[in-house]
Amino acid sequence: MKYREALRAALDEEMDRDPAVFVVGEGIGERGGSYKVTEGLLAKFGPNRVIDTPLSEAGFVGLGVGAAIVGQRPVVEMLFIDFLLLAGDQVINQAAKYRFMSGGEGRVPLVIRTQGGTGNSLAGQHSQSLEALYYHIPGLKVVMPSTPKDAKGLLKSAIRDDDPVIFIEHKQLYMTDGEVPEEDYLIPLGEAEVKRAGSDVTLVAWSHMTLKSLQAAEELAAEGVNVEVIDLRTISPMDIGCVLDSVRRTGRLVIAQEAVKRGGVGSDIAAMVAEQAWDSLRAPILRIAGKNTVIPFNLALEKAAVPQVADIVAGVRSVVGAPART
Amino acid sequence: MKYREALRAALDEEMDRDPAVFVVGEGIGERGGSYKVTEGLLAKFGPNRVIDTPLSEAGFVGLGVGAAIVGQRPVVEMLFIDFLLLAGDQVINQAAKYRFMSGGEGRVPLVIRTQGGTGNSLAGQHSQSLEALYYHIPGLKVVMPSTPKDAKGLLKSAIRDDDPVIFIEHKQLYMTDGEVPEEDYLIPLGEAEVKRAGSDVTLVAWSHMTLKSLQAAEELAAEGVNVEVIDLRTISPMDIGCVLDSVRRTGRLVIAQEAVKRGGVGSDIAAMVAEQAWDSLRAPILRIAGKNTVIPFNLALEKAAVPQVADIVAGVRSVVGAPART
Amino acid sequence: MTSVTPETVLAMYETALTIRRFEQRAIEQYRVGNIRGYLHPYLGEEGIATGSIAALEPSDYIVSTHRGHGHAIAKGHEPRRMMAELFGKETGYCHGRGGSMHVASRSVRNLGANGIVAGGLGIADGAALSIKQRGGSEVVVAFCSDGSSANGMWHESLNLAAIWDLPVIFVLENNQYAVSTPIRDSARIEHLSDRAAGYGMPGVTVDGNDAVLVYETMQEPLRRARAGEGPSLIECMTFRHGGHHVNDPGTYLPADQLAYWKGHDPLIVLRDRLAASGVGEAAIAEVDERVERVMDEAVEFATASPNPSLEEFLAEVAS
Amino acid sequence: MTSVTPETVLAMYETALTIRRFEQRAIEQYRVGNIRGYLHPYLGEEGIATGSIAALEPSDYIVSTHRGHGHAIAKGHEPRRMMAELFGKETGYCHGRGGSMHVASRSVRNLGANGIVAGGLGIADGAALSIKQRGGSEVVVAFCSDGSSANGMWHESLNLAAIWDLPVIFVLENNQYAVSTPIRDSARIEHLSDRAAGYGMPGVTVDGNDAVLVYETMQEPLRRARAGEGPSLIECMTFRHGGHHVNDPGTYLPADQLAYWKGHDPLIVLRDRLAASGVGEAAIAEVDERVERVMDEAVEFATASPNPSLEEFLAEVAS
Ligand SMILES: Cc1ncc(C[n+]2csc(CCOP(=O)(O)OP(=O)(O)O)c2C)c(N)n1
Ligand SMILES: Cc1ncc(C[n+]2csc(CCOP(=O)(O)OP(=O)(O)O)c2C)c(N)n1
Ligand SMILES: [Mg+2]
Ligand SMILES: [Mg+2]
Repeated sequence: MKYREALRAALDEEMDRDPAVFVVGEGIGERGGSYKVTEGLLAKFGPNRVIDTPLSEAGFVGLGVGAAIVGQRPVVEMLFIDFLLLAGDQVINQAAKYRFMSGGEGRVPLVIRTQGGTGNSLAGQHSQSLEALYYHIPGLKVVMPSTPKDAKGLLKSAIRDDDPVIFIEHKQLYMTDGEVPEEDYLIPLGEAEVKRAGSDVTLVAWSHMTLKSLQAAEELAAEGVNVEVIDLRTISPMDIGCVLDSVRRTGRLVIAQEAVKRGGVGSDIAAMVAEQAWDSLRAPILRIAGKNTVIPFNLALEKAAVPQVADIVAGVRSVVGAPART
Repeated sequence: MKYREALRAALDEEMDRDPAVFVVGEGIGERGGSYKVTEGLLAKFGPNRVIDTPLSEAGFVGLGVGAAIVGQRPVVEMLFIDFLLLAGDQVINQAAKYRFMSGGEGRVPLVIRTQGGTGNSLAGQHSQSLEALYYHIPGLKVVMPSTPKDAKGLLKSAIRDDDPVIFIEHKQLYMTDGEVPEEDYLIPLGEAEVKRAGSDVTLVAWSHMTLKSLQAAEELAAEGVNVEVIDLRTISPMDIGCVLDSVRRTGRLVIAQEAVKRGGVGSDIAAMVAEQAWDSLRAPILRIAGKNTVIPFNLALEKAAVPQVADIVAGVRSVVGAPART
Repeated sequence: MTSVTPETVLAMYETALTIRRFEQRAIEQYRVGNIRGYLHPYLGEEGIATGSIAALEPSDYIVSTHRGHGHAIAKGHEPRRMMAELFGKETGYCHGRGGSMHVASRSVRNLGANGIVAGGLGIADGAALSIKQRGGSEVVVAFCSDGSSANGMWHESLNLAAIWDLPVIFVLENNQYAVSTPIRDSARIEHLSDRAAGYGMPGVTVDGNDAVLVYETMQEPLRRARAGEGPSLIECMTFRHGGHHVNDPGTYLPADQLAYWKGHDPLIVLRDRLAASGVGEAAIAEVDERVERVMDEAVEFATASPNPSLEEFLAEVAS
Repeated sequence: MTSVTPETVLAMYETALTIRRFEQRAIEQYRVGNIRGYLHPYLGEEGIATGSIAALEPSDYIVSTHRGHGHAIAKGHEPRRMMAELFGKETGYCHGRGGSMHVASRSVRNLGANGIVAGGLGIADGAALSIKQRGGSEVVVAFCSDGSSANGMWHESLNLAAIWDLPVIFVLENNQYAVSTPIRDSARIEHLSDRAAGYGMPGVTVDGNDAVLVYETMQEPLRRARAGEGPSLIECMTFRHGGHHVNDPGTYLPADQLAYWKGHDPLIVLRDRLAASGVGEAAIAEVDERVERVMDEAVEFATASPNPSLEEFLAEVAS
C-alpha cells in the first residue's frame, strides 16, 4: 500500500469509527488534496465532514482549535509546512497552550496534517523542513512517519490523542510502497523503531531521511560496517531511551536530518546522548544535516542543500573510522 | 545609563545619521512604546519616521520588508516576541529568503526589535523565550544583548547590517543600569564576550540569563570555584570559537538558557562543542534551561519554570564536582 | 424588538453592577499587590457583555478577549473563583495558571479570554462549525474589539463564518481606542460595522452603553444564527473609564470624550431604564447590597485560598 | 478617460502576445523536462498585466504573484532571462535559485513574484511607504488574486495602505478560481471590489480581458496615488485557459464558462481594438514575427546557458 493510501485509510477508518472526526483544508474535497490523500472522502462522508476552505490559514487552523475544544476531532490539512507559519499564533499561542492555561480543563484534540521537504524543485517557500520549530514548543506533539505502516498507525493514534499533534509528512514519501497490516492497529506516539539492527554504529533518522539512512546502511554493510538504523517516528515526545540503549551498545552515534543543522532536532539528540550516554560514547557524535541555506530552485543545488545517501555513507564511515576512545 | 535608554540612544543616533532609518510599531509614537524605548523620537523625527500602527502584525512586518527592499532601514517594533508568530510568514518566508531567492540582488536591511522572557506574571502568551525558532532559519541574524552597552552597540550594528536581524530584548533588562561609552561605537554582530574570566568551568549564557550567570559565578567564587562566564550577545551568527577556546582551557561546559530545553539554542551549543572540543571535555556538558511547560501566571510557578541563580549555582557545582575524565 | 420585562432589566442591572464592582475590587487588590501582571478593566463597557449575554441561553458559547472579566461574569462565572484566578490561586478557574487574560470554563461555556487580540475568533468559528455539524441550535458570541478589526484574523474569521453560515454573532466592542491609538487612525471608515457588507453578513452599530438596546439588538442575529442563516456583526460603541490596563493612566483619552461617556455610564443608563420600567428603589437597594456581599466574599475567598502546589506543578512538567 | 493611441494599443498587443507565447513555450519546455517545479501559466489573463502596466512609468514598482510571468514580461523583464530562470540556469534573473515563483529584478522595479498567496502585499505597502517618506511620486501596483482576498494579509495590507494614504493600486486578478475552489465558495459577495468600501478606498470591477479598458481604468487610481490621495482597488475579471499549474488538467473548470472566456480571449479583444483603431495587418504581422523570434531566442538562450556553479553555491552556504 502506498504511503498516501495508508494515510487515507487511517482517515477513513477514524471517520467511520468516530463521528467527531472531520477533515478540513484547501482543495481536499472534490480535488482530493494536492497529494491525493483525502481522495474519495467527500463522496463517502459528505461536505459536513470534508470541508474545502479558502486561503485563510490562520482562520481555519483556529477553526480547528475551536472545534477541538468543544469536542470534535478535526484533522486540518495544511498544504505545506511552510504555510503553517501563517498560523503560527494559532498553533503555538492557542492550540499548544489552551490545556495548560485553562488549568487542565480544556483539551485540544486537533491534528494538523502537513508536509515538508525537498526534491521537487519547489524552491525556498515550498521545501522547508521546519519540525524543529514545533518540537521546541511545550504542548505540541510532533509525528514524522517514514513508512505506510507507520503513517497509518500513527495518524490513527494522533487522531485519538487528546492533545494537538503536528503530523508532518514528506513530499518524497507519498508514492512509496510498503506492507500495511490488514487488521486494525495503532502505533503509539512516542515510540521509535529499530528499522535495522546493527552493532558498529547507531544511525538515527526520521521521516524521509530514514529511507536514505537504510540505503546508506545497505552500502556500508557491503563494506562490513554494521549499522543500526533507528527511526524516531515521533520526535516529540521522543523515545530517547531507544537511542540511548543502542548507543550504549554501539558506542557511536550519527544523526541524519534533512532540516538545517543549526538549531535542528539532531542537535537536541546529540546533546541528550552526550549528557546521558557520556561514558558509552567512543567517538564524537556526528550530525549530518541540511546546509545553512534557503532551498534553491535548481535541481543540482537543491540536492546539494540536503544530505544524500552518499553523504550519510561518508559520515558513518568517518565516525566508525575514528579512533575509538576507551 | 539604563538598557532602554541605551536602545533609545542607538535609535536616535542612527536616525540622525541616516534618513533611511525609521521606526514603526504599536504605540511607539506619542506613547513611546510599552517599555518606553522610543520615547521622544516622535517629537524629534516626526510622524513620517516614527509610525504608530494598528494591530496588523503580519502587515506591518511585511511593510518593513518592503521598505527595506527598496532601500529604507526600517526598525519594526514587535511588542512581544510571542506576537511575532503572527508574522511568521513575513519573517521566515519573506524577509529571510528574499536575498537568496532573488539570486543575491535583493537585500532586506530590516531590524525587528522585540522582547521576550518571564518575570512579570504575564502568563503563557506574553512570556516566551522563542529565539530558537529564528536561530534555525537561514537568512536571519539573531541578537540578544544583556547590557546597556551591548544593547546600544549591537542595535546600531543591526541597523547598519544589510540582512534582516531579529533583535530580542528582555523584560527584566529594560531598567537595568550599566556603563555606556560616551563616544560613538559599534559592537559587531557575531562576537561573544567573556563577561567574567575563569579557569574551572565555562558558563555560556545570553540575554537576561547572563546576569543570573554572573551572580551565580559570584556565589561560586566564594566557594573557590572559578567560573568563566561567556555572553554570546549574538546567537546567530554565533561566536562558537570563543566558547571552544574557553572549553579547551576549562574542560567543562555549562549552558544556561531561559528558553525551554527541548530544541533550544543550548542544545546546539552542546552539540557543537561535543563535536569540536571532544578531547578537551572532562565532564558531560550540562544544559540548565526552562522547563517543558507553558509559562504559568502564578508568580511562584513562573519562577519555577525557568532557571534561577540557585539552579545555575547547583548545576555548575555538579559539573565541577563530576569526576574528571582524562 | 422584544419587550424587555422589568425583571430582565433588574437582572441586567445586577450583572452590570457585579462587573463594575468586581473590576473596582480587583483594581484595589492590584494596588495592594495581591494581583500581578496585566489587568484590563471593563469599567465603562459593562453594557455590552450584560446586554448581549442576557439574550443568550446557558447552552450558548462565548469567546472572550483580554478585557474579559465582564464577559465571564455575565456568562455566569463565580466572582470568587474569578478573583481567585486573578490572585493566582489554586481555587481560580485556571488553578492560577492562566490569570486574567486566560479565564475560561466549560461549566458556563466560556471558551476563554485571550492574550492575543483577535486570537479567539477562529476558535469561535470552530465551536460554531461543530454546532452546525451536530445539528445543534446553539450560538457562539465572539467578542472582539476595534483594534482587532485591523488584524487579519478578524477578516478571515468573519469571512469563514459568512461563507459557511456559521452561528456566530460577532460583538465588536468599539471603545474607540487600542491602548493609546484612536480607531480613526486605524480605520478610514465611519462605522466598523460597514465591513460586514464585505462578507455578505448583516452589520449594525448601536450604543453599547445601553444594555437593554444591546439585548434587543441581539434578537434578530440570534434568530438568524439559530435558523442556520449565518453570522452577524454588531458594533457596540463604548468608551473606557480609565487606562488600557491598571497601570496605564490613560492620560491620552480626550477629557471631553471621557466626560461624555462617563455621563453616559452603562449603570446610569440602566438605572434610568429601571425607573422607566417602574422598578422601585427597594429592589435596587437589595441588588446593591447583594453585590457588595458577593464582592466581599470573593475577595475573602481569593485571599484565603491556597496557592497552587509547586510540587504538583513540577511533577506535571517533569522532563 | 484618456484616448488610447493606436501605437499604445499595438504595444499592448505585443506585450500580451509576448506573454501568451512565453507561457506556451514554457509549457512545451516543461513537457520535455527542461523546466521543473511549479509553473502557473498566465494564459487567458494577459489583458490585466498588459493594460495595467502599460499605464505605468518605468520608475513605478510592481509586486507580483505565483502566477507572475505576465507581470514580469509586461514590466520589462527580458523573456530570455525569464526562460533561463525557469530552466534554473545561472543566467536567469535569480541565477537559478528562485525559479518561476520568485522572479524579481531591481532593473525593472519588479519587487518579486511570491510563492505565498498574499505574501507580497505587505511588501507593496512598504515600498509605497518609502516613496511617501521620500516625497516621490512613484506608484506601486500590487497584483493579487481572488484567493488572496480571503487571507488576513490582504485585509491588513489594504487597510494599512488606506489609513496612511499609500500610493498603491491593488489590482485583483479575479480568475474566479483558487485551484479548484470557485470564488463563490470563498466569498458571499458579488464583487470583491465591494470590500474596498470597508477600507475607505475606491473600488471598481472591470473586464480584465480588455487590456485597453484596464489601461483606462488605471488612470484615476494613478492620479490619486501620485497626488498622495491614497490607494485604490481594481478588480479585473478573467479566467484561466487551463489548469492551475502545468500539471493540473483543470477538468473542474465548467465547460461553458471556459468556452465563454476563451471566446473573450484578451488577444482577440486586442485584435478587435487594433482593427477599430485602424492598425493594419502588416503592422500586426510584424509584431507576430518579432515575438516568435524573441521566443526562439529565449529558448535557445536558456538551453545554452550554464547551470549555476555548485562550487560557488557550496562556498556561499559553507557552515
Ligand atoms: C495581536 C496582538 N497585538 C498586540 C497586542 C498588545 N495589546 C494588547 S491589548 C492592545 C490594544 C487592543 O485594543 P483593542 O483591540 O481596541 O481592545 P481594547 O483594549 O480597546 O478592549 C494591544 C495592542 C496583543 N495582545 N495582541
Ligand atoms: C498562503 C498560501 N496558501 C496556499 C497556497 C497554495 N496555493 C498556491 S496557488 C493557490 C490558489 C490561489 O488561487 P488565487 O489566489 O485565486 O490565485 P490564482 O492561482 O487563481 O491566480 C493555492 C491554494 C499558497 N501558495 N499560499
Ligand atoms: Mg479598543
Ligand atoms: Mg484565482
